[in-house]
This record gives sequence, structure tokens and C-alpha cells, in this order.
Amino acid sequence: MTDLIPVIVAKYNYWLYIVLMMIGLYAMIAKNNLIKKLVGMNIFQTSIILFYVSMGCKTGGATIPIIQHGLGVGHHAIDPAHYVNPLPHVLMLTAIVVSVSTFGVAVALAIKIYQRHKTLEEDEILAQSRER
Amino acid sequence: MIWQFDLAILTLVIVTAIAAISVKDLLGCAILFGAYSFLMCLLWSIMAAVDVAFTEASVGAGVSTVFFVAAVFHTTRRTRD
Amino acid sequence: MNDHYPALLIISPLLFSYLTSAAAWIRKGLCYPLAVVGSGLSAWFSVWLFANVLQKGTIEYRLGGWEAPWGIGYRVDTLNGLVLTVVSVLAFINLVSTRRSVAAEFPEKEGAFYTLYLLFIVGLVGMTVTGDLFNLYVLLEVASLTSYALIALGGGRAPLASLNYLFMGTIGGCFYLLGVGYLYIMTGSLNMADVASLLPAIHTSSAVWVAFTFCMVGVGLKMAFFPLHVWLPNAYTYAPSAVSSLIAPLMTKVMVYVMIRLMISVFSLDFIFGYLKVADPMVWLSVLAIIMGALLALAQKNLKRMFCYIIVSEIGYMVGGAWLGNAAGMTGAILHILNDALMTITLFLAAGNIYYKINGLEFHQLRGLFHRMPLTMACFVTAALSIIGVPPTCGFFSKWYLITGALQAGQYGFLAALLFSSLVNVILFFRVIEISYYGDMQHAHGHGSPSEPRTEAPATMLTPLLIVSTGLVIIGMYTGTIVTTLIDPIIPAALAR
Amino acid sequence: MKTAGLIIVVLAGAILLYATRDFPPWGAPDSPASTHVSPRYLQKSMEETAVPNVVTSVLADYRGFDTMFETTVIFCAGIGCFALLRILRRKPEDRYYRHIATEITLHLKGGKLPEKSREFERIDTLWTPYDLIIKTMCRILVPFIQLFALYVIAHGHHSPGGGFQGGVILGASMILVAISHNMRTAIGRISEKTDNLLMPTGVFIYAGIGTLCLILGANFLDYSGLSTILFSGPIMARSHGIFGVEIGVGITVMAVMISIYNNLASAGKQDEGL
Repeated sequence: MTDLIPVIVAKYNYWLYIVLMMIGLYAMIAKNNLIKKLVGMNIFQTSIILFYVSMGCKTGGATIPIIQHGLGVGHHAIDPAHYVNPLPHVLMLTAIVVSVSTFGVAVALAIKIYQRHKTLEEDEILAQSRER
Repeated sequence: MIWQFDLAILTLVIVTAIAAISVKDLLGCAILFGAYSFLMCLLWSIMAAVDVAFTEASVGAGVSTVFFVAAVFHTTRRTRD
Repeated sequence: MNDHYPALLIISPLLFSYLTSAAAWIRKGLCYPLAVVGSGLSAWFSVWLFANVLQKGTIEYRLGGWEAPWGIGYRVDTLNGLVLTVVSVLAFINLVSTRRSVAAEFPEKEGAFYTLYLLFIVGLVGMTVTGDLFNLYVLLEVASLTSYALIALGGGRAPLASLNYLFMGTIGGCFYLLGVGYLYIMTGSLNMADVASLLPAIHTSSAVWVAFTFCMVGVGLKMAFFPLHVWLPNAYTYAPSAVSSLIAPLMTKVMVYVMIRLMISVFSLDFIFGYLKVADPMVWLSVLAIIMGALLALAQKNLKRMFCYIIVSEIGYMVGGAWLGNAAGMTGAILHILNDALMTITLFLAAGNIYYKINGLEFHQLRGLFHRMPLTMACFVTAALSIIGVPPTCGFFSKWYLITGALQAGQYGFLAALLFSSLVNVILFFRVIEISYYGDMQHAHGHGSPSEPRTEAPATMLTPLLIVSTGLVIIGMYTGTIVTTLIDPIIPAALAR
Repeated sequence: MKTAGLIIVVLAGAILLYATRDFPPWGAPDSPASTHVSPRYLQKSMEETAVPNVVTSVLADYRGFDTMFETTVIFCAGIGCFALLRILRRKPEDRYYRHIATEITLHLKGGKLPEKSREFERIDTLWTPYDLIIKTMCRILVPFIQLFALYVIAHGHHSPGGGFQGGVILGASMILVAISHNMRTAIGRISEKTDNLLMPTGVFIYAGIGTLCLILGANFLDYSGLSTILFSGPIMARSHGIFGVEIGVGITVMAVMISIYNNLASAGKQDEGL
């Protein structure tokens, strides 16, 4: 039992991110409403972004990745341990943009589908196209 | 970073996520989704990812929610699940 | 300037796509020429690059001038070179061919169409040359996003099919991203070569095989590998014909390439075949893909839909070949990327020509087509023979390598599936040929009217079709040369046992 | 579907959770992710690019190629929404006009009044009267929002922010005009044609700067090649190159956000919004 606690403290963040991912994935697969699926998609994407961002974290007083500079600071060697890892942030800026783009196109598609079928429930749409 | 904040906000994020996918009104879903994005943004600023948090605040909580409301405006609020 | 060809390859369609998009609001007539120039330049650069790679060996390019693990690097070897050339040349041929059908189907949105077309080429070409795992994800999303929009341009049920594709595609993309995340957390790098050099030390870690699984599932979703293929038939059937003849041959093939690239250059074959030992289940899955694809194709009453299920079964060929774990199988898979791209584009261009003339692709509408469109149907028959695997055409040779590989690996199930699907393809195509050849005669007997006049598709649509179908035969005749000069050098030593 | 979904989700989740046991502890400063590639960015960013905000320098310089495609992705989304939703030729529809002096509402079936009429103003189908407070507040706020957006774009080297965030805020300010007044006012400020021309312009600036580097003899997107025309050292040239690129990103993102909003909120008709 005493071995377990450090493991939990060290990893609970990852576990919660994965729970969040799975909530999103479940909504994408199991929900019937197209907009709900879209929400699920966004939750899935943001939780992956969360996972990446957390990789860049450094415990022990690391601060935002903007280098201190200016007159008072002067030139000294920069210790990477003082700043969080910027690379995942960069990657995730791109991923956020990708997710909002996908969201925009998906919303446009949903509006088009509603104009044609007058519903957003997937089973009703499928039933309609089977009748034809 | 204060881990109590981190854990509390993470729990709230999960709660809003579950609420957003289970509420039966799409407009409510849009608002909950905005709240979710904003909590996510807080989480990232706690993790010192300021640029990502800034982007999420402007995109996720701002523009995405507007797109979402536009979609609901042109489709329907009702949903069965 | 010659050093910069790997960059120019991407920049030329990219810049021209922006110009096309602007031209749509200034002078509409300029859109098509600009798109042709952009795509043509890209094709020219890729052929040139490929020739250069053959002479000088692998070419590397640093974008932004930063060395590899810090910046993004491009790496072109013969495998990329081959796929690259296939993609950009076929996209160019298709662009030339589809002008009329675009003008007929969405006259007001030509500018947007050509912009998306060029961006799609950018995405595919970028995916093939990139040497960075995350860059591959971004380009994958460029290609996917444009293909969602392009597919949804078709009327009717196309938006729903496209939205389903979007959901599945996004899951695929996210899984891939998650896999890359697991790799990054374990190795700290995103460059393919760098990751490959860091991985052997941590092969036993569970995170690595989870990363591998998620990358493969993600890529499998995008390439429509059997249990994950559900989005493909609807999406490609309801797409406008100009779009389906672009996306169907290229997107899935590039994804197969990405799979092979990940297997060879990132995770290494030692890890996959030596440590994980998942070759058998993957081969059996592809057996299932081949058989189910063939059977579902039999059930279809629409030409394009039938082609879609044939694609599903062809994906099974390539994945199975790559996972056989020997040199012949890998050669067959790589050769089949080239051949299948050619065969599929021939089929879809023929279908596009038919649709342009008779406005439908249901089987009963195809009656008497041999009399009305003899050249189109001749090309169709060539492609059909190639898919069945009749010797002078190229389809035979890749199938030959796959069968050899299956025999060497002792995978008799795969062998049986290949033969079974060839048999089903015979039935499929001869059924179509019968309807379109004899249908008219019965019709003429019944009503006593003379057969309908020849209404062949216009020359701009016919010439590209003739070019690709001649290509089928030419590639078939030069298979030996292609294999020894292009494919043999890229087969990793681990396979050449 | 629900059970199938549950099975898939539980399976995927279990695999993912299982793999976390080999992860380095959360936030460990000595994890491979923090020690292999990224320290160089932190240590060298200042001397190699003269940009203290490391995220900006990595985003626009070290991995600038990714960012070019990121901008392309958003451009794709703009073009995609336009291609999907925009209705260019349509039948004349019912229109509503309001006589400004008497506040009488006219309902015209099929016809339309002259565009620049002094007596009549066109109103939305779901028009609600007397939104004076909202209109005035937004009119006062919008310039400040735009000023802030320009600051975010221009100050991205030193503080969080950059082209993308600034572009989104600029776009949001126009969306605010469209929501608080009506869509026709917003389109009156930035017409559809301007907007659609701005979309490729921004990305063209980005790729164009990259190509300029290539023409000047450096690699694609290697801004140090710009030093010959900027009359500055290669390090300052990188800094300026990053700034130029950020402006391009900002323009595209602003135009795309406006375009997507206009197309979504009016379902492609571009005359009546939310």
C-alpha cells in the first residue's frame, strides 16, 4: 500500500487525462446526435492537447518559457530547468488550430445535413435515406 | 504550481465534459462546452503553457462557441441524447 | 537552386493554390490555368527529384536551415521518390482530365475547388517527403480537411458521408497524434531518424508498443483497412467524379506508404517482427479484408460503389504484403502501391467519363456502352484485366510477388485469399462487361431500333484515360527493371533473409 | 452502438493506462522529453533568434514549416466552409424594411428597396427593436479590442501571443460587430471580396517570405538569408522574419474567422446573421 501512493501521486494526472480522452471517444462513437458527436470530438482533441502540454511540465519552480532578459539580468548561462519545455506548447498550438478548423468544417457539414434531412439524429437520417 | 488547484480544476473539467455530452439541450451544450474550454485554459495556464492557454481562451472559449451557437441557430436545439 | 527541389516540390502547389484562391475573386478564367501550372510544376519537380535520387542516393533538406532533431528535415529516398512521383503525376493527369466535369458540376465554385485540389496535393506530397513525425500529422490534416470539403461538394448524401469520414478521420488523426505523444514522452524527439536511433534502448517498454498500436490503428483508419473501412464506400461513392478519381487512388495509397515508412524507418523491423511478433494476426486481418472486400463488392449494383469495395480488398493486399515479413512480400506491397494507384485512377476516370455522358452509374444504365463509348470501355477493360491479374498488365506482377512472399512465409491463408479475390474480380468485371456489351443487342432485338450513335467523352477527358491505361501495360512490361532499380535498394537488410 | 462504443473505449483506455506505468513521473525535470531536444531551444533562442519568448521562436523559426501548414489548415477550413455553404445565385426572398421616422415595418415579398435609402433601413427577419445599449457598448469596445489584437501580434516576441491569437481577436472583434449590429454592417466594413482576398494574402506572405529566403540563397524559411535585404545581421534578420510571418498569420486567421462566421451564421446567404 505504501508503494502505491508515490505511483498515484506521480501518475494521477495522466490517468485523469486518459479518462477525459475516453469520455470524448465514447461520445464520438455512441452518441446519436451529430452535434453531440462533434462535442465529443472536441473533448477528445483537447484532452490529447492536455496530455501533450503536461509533458512539458517541470516540477520544482520552472516558469513560463519566456527568457528573462533586459538591462538588469545581463548575460549568463540559461539553465533549462528554470523554464518549462516549450516544444509541446508549440506542437499543441498547431493542434488547437487543426481542431478549430476541423470543427468549423464539421459545423458547416452539419448545417448542410440539417438543410436536407431536417434532423440531426443519425438514426433518423439513415431511416430517411432507406425509405428513398 | 499548486497541485490542489490542479486537481480541483481537472475534476471540474471532467465534470463539465460529462455534463456537455449528456445535457439534452444543444444550446446548453454549447455553453457548457465554452465553460469546458475555459477551464481547460485555466489548467494550461497553471501548467505554465501561457501561449496555449491564450490560444484556447480566444479560440476554444471564444470563436468555437460562437460557431457552435451559429450551428444551433441554423439547426435545432432539441436532441434525444 | 537544384538543392532546393525538395522544398520547391511543396512550395509550387502551395503558392499556386493561394494565387488560385485570389484569382477566383479577380478573374475567374485564371483559376484553371493557375492550378494546372501549380500541379504541373509539382509533378515536374518530383520527377526531377526522383531521377536525382536514383543517381545520387538519398537527398536531405533542412527547412529553416536548422539541423535535424531541432528543425524539420526532409528525407527523400527511392521509396518516397516513387510514391511522390506517382502522387504528383497522377494528380496532374487527373486535373487535366476533370476540367469539364468540374465546370458542369459546380460552375460557381471552381476557384474554391481548384484551391482545395492543390492543397490536397500539397498534403499528400508533404506526407511522403517529410522526415518529422509531427509534421506528418499536420500534413495529414491538410490532406484530410481538403478531402472532407471536396467530398462534400457532391450533392445528395455526400455531406453525411463526408461528416462520417470526418469523424472517423479525426479519430484516426488523434490516435496517430496520441501514438506520437507516447513516443515523444519516451524518447523526447520527433524526428523519424532520431526516434529510430533512440528506440532500440527502450524496446521492452510497454509505452513503445502502445505507441506503435495507436499509430497503426490511426493510419489504418485513414487507409480504410478492413474493420475500419466503413466510411470509405459512402464517401467515395457520393463524391463528385472529379474528386473521387483524385482521392480514391491517392489517399489510401499514401497512407499505406506512411504505414510502411513507420514500420521501416521509425519502429524498425527488428522490433515489429522480432519483438512484438504481431505479423500473424495482421496477415489474418488482411486476409479478412481481402475476402470481405471481394464479397461486399459482389453485392453492389453501382459501378463506383463496386470500385470502392475493390479498394478495400486491395488495401488488404498491400497491408498483408507488408506484414508478411519477407523481401518478396514487401516488394509486392510497394510495387502494388504504384500499380494499384494506376489501376484505380483508370477505373475512376473511366467511371467519370461514363457519368459525364449518361449521368448515372447503376448497372442497368450501362447497357450498350461498348457501342457508345468504345475507347473508354477499352481502357476500362485494361484496368479490369490488371485488377484480375492477367499477365501483360502490371497487376499480375505485383500479385506474383505477393504470392511468392506468401509461399515463402508459409502464409497459405493469404495465398488462398489472393486467389479467391482474383476469382471474384473475374466475376465482378465480366458481369459489368457483359451488361455493357450485350445489353444493347437484346435491347436492339426487342425494339428493332439501330444501336445508338457513338457518343465518346471529349478528348480532354479521353486522352488522360488513354495515357494511364497505356501506363498499366508499360509498367507491366518493365516490372523487372522497376523492381531491380527502384525497389530492391529500399528493402531493408533485415528482410532480405 | 452504445455497448460497442463502451467496449472500444474501455479497451483503448485500459491499454493507454497500462502504458503509463513506464512513463517518467508527471513533471519530472529529467524526463527524456525535457532533456533531449528542448533544452537547446531554451538555451540558444536568445542568441540565435533574439526572441525571448521561446514558444514564438520555436513556432515561427525552428519549426516554422509546421506553422506554415498550420496556417494552411485554417485557410483550408475557410475555403472549405465557403465551398460547402455559400449560395451564390438564389431566388429573391422576403425582405423586411423599417421606416426610420415612423418605425413602420414593411414586409416585401420578392422585391427590394434601393440599397442606400435614407428613409428605410433593412432589418433581419428576427429583428428585435431598441438594442441601443448593446450597439453603443460594442461600438466603443471594438476599437480597443482591435488595438489589443494588434499589440498581441506585434508583441509576440516578448510576451505570450503572436499572429494566431492576435488574428483570432481581430476576427472576433468583427464578429462582435456582426452580432451586436447585424451582418450587413459587418460586411459593409469588410466586404466578402476583401475578406476572401485577405485569406490567401496572409498565407502568401508567409510562404512568400520563405520563398524569398530561398531566392536569396538560404534554405526555405531560413530567415537569416534575409539579412542582405534587411541590412541587419543574420540574428536580427531572423527576428524580423518571424515578425513578418506573424503578420501573415494574423491576416489569414482574421479573414478566415470572419469568413467562417459569416458563412455559418447566415447558412451561406451572407445577409442575415445570428
